[in-house]
Amino acid sequence: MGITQILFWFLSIVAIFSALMVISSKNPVHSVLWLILTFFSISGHYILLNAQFLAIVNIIVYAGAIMVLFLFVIMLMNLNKETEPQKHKWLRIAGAVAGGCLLLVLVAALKDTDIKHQQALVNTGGIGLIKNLGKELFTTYVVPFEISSILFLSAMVGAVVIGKKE
Amino acid sequence: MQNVLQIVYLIPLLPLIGFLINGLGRKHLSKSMISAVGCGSILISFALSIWVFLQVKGGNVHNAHYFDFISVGKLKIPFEFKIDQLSSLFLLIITGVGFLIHLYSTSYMKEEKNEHFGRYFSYLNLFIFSMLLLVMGGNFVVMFIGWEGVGLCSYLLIGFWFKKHEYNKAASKAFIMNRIGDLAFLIAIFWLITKLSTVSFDEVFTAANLAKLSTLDITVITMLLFVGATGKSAQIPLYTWLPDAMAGPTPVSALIHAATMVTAGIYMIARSNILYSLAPFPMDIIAYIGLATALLAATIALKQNDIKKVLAYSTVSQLGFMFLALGCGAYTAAVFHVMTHAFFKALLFLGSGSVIHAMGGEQDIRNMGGLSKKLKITFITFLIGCIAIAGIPPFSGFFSKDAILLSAFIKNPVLYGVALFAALLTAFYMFRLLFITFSGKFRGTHEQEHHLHESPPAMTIPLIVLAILAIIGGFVGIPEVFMTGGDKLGQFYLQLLLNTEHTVSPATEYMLMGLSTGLVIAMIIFAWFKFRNYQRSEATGFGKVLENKWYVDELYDAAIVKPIKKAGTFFSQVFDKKVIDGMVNGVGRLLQYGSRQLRLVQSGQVGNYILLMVISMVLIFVIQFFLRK
Amino acid sequence: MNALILSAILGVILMFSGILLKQKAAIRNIAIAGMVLLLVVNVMEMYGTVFFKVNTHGMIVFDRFALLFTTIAFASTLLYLLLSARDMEKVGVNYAEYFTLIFFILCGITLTASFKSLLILFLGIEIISIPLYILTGSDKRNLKSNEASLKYFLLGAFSTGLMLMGIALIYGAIGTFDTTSINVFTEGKPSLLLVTGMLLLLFSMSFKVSAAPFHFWTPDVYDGAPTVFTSFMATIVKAAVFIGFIRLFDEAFGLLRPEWKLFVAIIVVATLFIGNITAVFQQSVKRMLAYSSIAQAGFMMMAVYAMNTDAKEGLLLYAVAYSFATIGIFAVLIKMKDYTFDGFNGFAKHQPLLAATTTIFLLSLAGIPLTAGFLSKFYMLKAALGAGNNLWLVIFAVVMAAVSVYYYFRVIQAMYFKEGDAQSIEVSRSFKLTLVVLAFLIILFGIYPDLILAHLYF
Amino acid sequence: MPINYYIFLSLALFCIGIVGVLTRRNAIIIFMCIELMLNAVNLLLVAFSKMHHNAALLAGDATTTAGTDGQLFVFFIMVVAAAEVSVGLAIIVMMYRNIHSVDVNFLNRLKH
Repeated sequence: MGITQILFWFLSIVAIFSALMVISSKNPVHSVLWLILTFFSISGHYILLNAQFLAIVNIIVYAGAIMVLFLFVIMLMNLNKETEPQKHKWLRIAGAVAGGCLLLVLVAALKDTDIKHQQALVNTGGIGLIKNLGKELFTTYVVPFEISSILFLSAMVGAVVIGKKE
Repeated sequence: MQNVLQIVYLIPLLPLIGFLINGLGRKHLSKSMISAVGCGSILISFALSIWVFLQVKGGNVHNAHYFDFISVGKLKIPFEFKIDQLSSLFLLIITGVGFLIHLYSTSYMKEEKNEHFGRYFSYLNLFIFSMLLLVMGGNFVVMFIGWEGVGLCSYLLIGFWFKKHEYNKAASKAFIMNRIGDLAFLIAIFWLITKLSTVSFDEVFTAANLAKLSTLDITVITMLLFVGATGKSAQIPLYTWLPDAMAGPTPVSALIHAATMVTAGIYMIARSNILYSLAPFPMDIIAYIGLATALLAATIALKQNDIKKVLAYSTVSQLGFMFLALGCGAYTAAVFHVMTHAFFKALLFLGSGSVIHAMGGEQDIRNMGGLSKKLKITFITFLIGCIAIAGIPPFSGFFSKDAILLSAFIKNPVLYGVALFAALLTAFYMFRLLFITFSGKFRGTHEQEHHLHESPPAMTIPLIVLAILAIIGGFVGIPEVFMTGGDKLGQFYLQLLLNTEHTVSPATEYMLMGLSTGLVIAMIIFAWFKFRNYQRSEATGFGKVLENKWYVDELYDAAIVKPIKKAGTFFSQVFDKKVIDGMVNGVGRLLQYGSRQLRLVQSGQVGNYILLMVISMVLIFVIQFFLRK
Repeated sequence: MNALILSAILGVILMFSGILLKQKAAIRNIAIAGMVLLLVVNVMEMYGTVFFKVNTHGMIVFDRFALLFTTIAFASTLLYLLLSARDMEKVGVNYAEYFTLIFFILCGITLTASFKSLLILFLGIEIISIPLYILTGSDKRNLKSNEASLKYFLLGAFSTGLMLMGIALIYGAIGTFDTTSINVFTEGKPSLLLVTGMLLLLFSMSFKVSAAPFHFWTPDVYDGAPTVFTSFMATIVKAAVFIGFIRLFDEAFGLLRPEWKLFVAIIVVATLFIGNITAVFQQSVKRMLAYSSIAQAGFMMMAVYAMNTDAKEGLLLYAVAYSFATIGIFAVLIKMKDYTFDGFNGFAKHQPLLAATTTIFLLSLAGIPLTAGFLSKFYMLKAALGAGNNLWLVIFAVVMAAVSVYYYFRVIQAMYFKEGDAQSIEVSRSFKLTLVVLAFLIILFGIYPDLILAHLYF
Repeated sequence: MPINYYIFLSLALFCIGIVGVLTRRNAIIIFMCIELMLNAVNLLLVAFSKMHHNAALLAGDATTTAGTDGQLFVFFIMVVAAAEVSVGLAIIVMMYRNIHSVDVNFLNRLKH
């Protein structure tokens, strides 16, 4: 078992464990922190896959910006206590069972796909580097890139509409 | 003079224009303007219809193709008209009777406010337009459009006096029951499209296309069409809307619920006669349903005291006769009866309208009596109508009803017997109505008595015209035994309608006619003795009873009348109200119940929503990956 | 491309007009003028005049179908603005921003109608959804509006997650986001990844068009959102997503049809059933219309099920018939204070013209002949019949259409046949005129649908 | 790494996200779980991207850029997620201002 494998398993276990902690912590702030850990481990996976640009963006955008925003809102609302009342027990069980069934069904369905012997290239391969991605983004993908500006504009306008006090 | 067939589109177009003018301008136009537009448009249509009819009679049939409504792939559904013997005759009936009823309405409705007056006439014109579309349509879809249109107009007109809640309910009921029938019709159309990918009459009824249909297809399509017809033409089990529909203004009852709309079912089946001639089983069903309806409605009519209700049940019963004829393969006889029935039933309804008008809105015949002196024209025309419907020669009803009875006899003498019995009941309840209303002493209030007057000419003229038609209308179909070549209608339809051949000797035919006529006259006399001096039953003194107590009468009463009356009571109280209404309401209630239960799923909880979504996803994945192979 | 760029520019212009202009009428006029311009420019592109030549690398293709639909959507939006733009004032203070968001949504609609890449589909759907979340919650002090917005947002984001997972699995199977090459790759036995991804896309698209059992958000959101915006999202947006839906399943998953046909049929049946049956017992006209929009979605789903030429044509016609009629009804409903059925009592007496046009709209929705609604339903059923041996589906749909008559006619009955002190509402002359035009168009297309469909080919 | 590992890992994360959405009542946490779902998708896309790249390399194309589109898609997902977060948190805050709670079980004015 090479170092890559060890890292893969380690990161996977951290990701899943912290994801489970996200949904099971009582304190919302803890949830946020666990989620940040999940994101870090996912970023670790990206690095493992030599997708360095995404790894960095993931940390900057998700862990750095988005999660801080979440944290900020939670602090603002003073939700850091265990204020969340529990759902009906059977509803939670039903939710967990349904989600588990979905996982089971999907895994059972996809365990024998035609690509199961293919490998994802780790450590090597230059497509994840910023040079390649940047070139593609501003040539082939320039139209969607520009279009996403509309998305941001509308989100901005929306945040103003919703957030501004009347 | 081929050109009139080129402009047949004007016939429905004019009422449509009338509808638009009256509908939009109802606040601004004066009543006389509204009347002029309403009647005028129909009158011109009528003139054109006569012209068209003459052309058709001269042998010119015409298919007018305007544009494609729908053209998807192989299927093309054009907006087309088909003018042939069948539709041209219906055109005459619709525009002719329609015009008379419009004319009558100008006077009958004149107390309405200007705006309502305009609304009324615009609905009436819209109705005529839809009905014309129905009969002129060259394919099932155009026919269906007219079919829905008349249903809608009927709904609007029944609910015309919407201030009364029950009228409202009647309107809804009529509409919903009609919709049930329409549904079957629509499914039949789709069935045809799947099998033949055409709905044009000319193409569906070709031998090549008919050969494509299996026996099952034909049976299903004809049955579905028939269910459609039962809705519109008020047959068992979808008939109860018609008596309730009497809530509308009387001219509407005359036009829609007697002369035109309710015959749409007959028209449709006659139009598809080629299909039906290949479907013996549905034919039997039609005959039995028709006969059962004729009998059931006749027994119910015996017990009714509302003048319009009697006529309504009588209409149901007469429609039953027409279906009986259709079921026996006597399409011509059915169409013939449609025509004569349009005359005398419109006459009777308008006459009853005249009576109601004179009585200041009173509809209960127990409060009438002795009106013959005050309302002479109404009385005479009403009498003619009754004679015609009872079927006494040489009035029109005799010929058409005789043709039906004859066809029933040929199919099965038992059918004939039951039909004859229903015909006798018809004579009885009609003359009961006549005598209670017009003879004896007046039983209403003094005010009403004071108010009694003959209706104005705008109302009596249509009555007189219709009375004349009710007398002579039958002469187009004189049986061959009387006069060779007398059956003009039969020859007219020789090509178009595949009537089952008659095989009965002249002697039998004479015998049957004599039998029915004799019995009918006996029934009338019986009704005369029983009802000429009708008193309210609670007011009947012992002496009166004695006076009327003939030996025969009593025997008859005990043996026949009472059971029949019991049956009438039973049918009207229990069967009509409980079973049929219960069925219809039950469906409605089930729907409401289902709705109430189902909407509880919409709990408002986001978690539940997502849970349900996830569960459905899991189910679909399981089906896809583990159950389907 | 004309429309895509211009709608984005117009959005920005309106964004600034909110700062620069103080009169609401001026903002409104800019929006309406911009809408007219947008429509004209789009029609010009339909006839060959393209102002902006942009190489999209095959990700967006403006074919006739897309252009015809966007024309329909823009025309509907124009009518919508003419009828209801004034009523947006009542929602909140950010008048110009609402128009901005609507123009951005139109941008998204253009994308969903003309995508050739799953990426564009995803961006299009998101550009539609995010402004909608905001418009739903724009009545900020109204708790119902808040609640609707949050529900819509949470459920919408969830369905976006499903959609992305679907796209990822499809990418895994074939290594591209190009819809046409997906179809090429599916010869032989389809890959399990592809099928799973396709099903996930089916779920999320069903969610966006509110097809059962993914419809749950619809009644709550349509009910809670400010009525002006409900009108917009229940009609134009829904039709646009349907166009995206049918494009996706035609171009990308056409060859996979044996895999998804059964499920689409199930969805059609469930949608028709739930939409129609639940609408029966509603007390509020607005909520009834929400359920009716589910029911109508069931009919539109039949186009996806049938997936043939008839279906595509029929869907365009359906989009027109449904959007026009619903916009009209909502325009009247917005003016009312009482949204219950009883609120319509005696309406015909006070506002005969409004009642008459509303009746035409309702008749069209119910599918009564001589209205566009009848023909569009007919097209759908015909298309479904053309797609194989499935008369049962057609019969079920016809029965459900009959049920729908019940609740549509409740409104007509209330307006015409019931006594009531109908609310005194004031409407301008131009409002009435627009309504009449709308009603006229519905009848016109009901008699002569080729006016629309002829533009699809030449 | 075998691609199946990545498929199962991201499916697991995705379903954990779904379970979180189903079992929690706090709107913010639900939203966070949705973000978790998106991240699972991102991971899967990157893995697939590298898989396709690998396949192209094995096919002998040494200068291939196959798989780039998968990573760019991830970039776009992040863009959308950022926009969605800003709007979503604004909506949640607005809700909080009005009812002083972010409990989705209190969202029950609209039902039936």
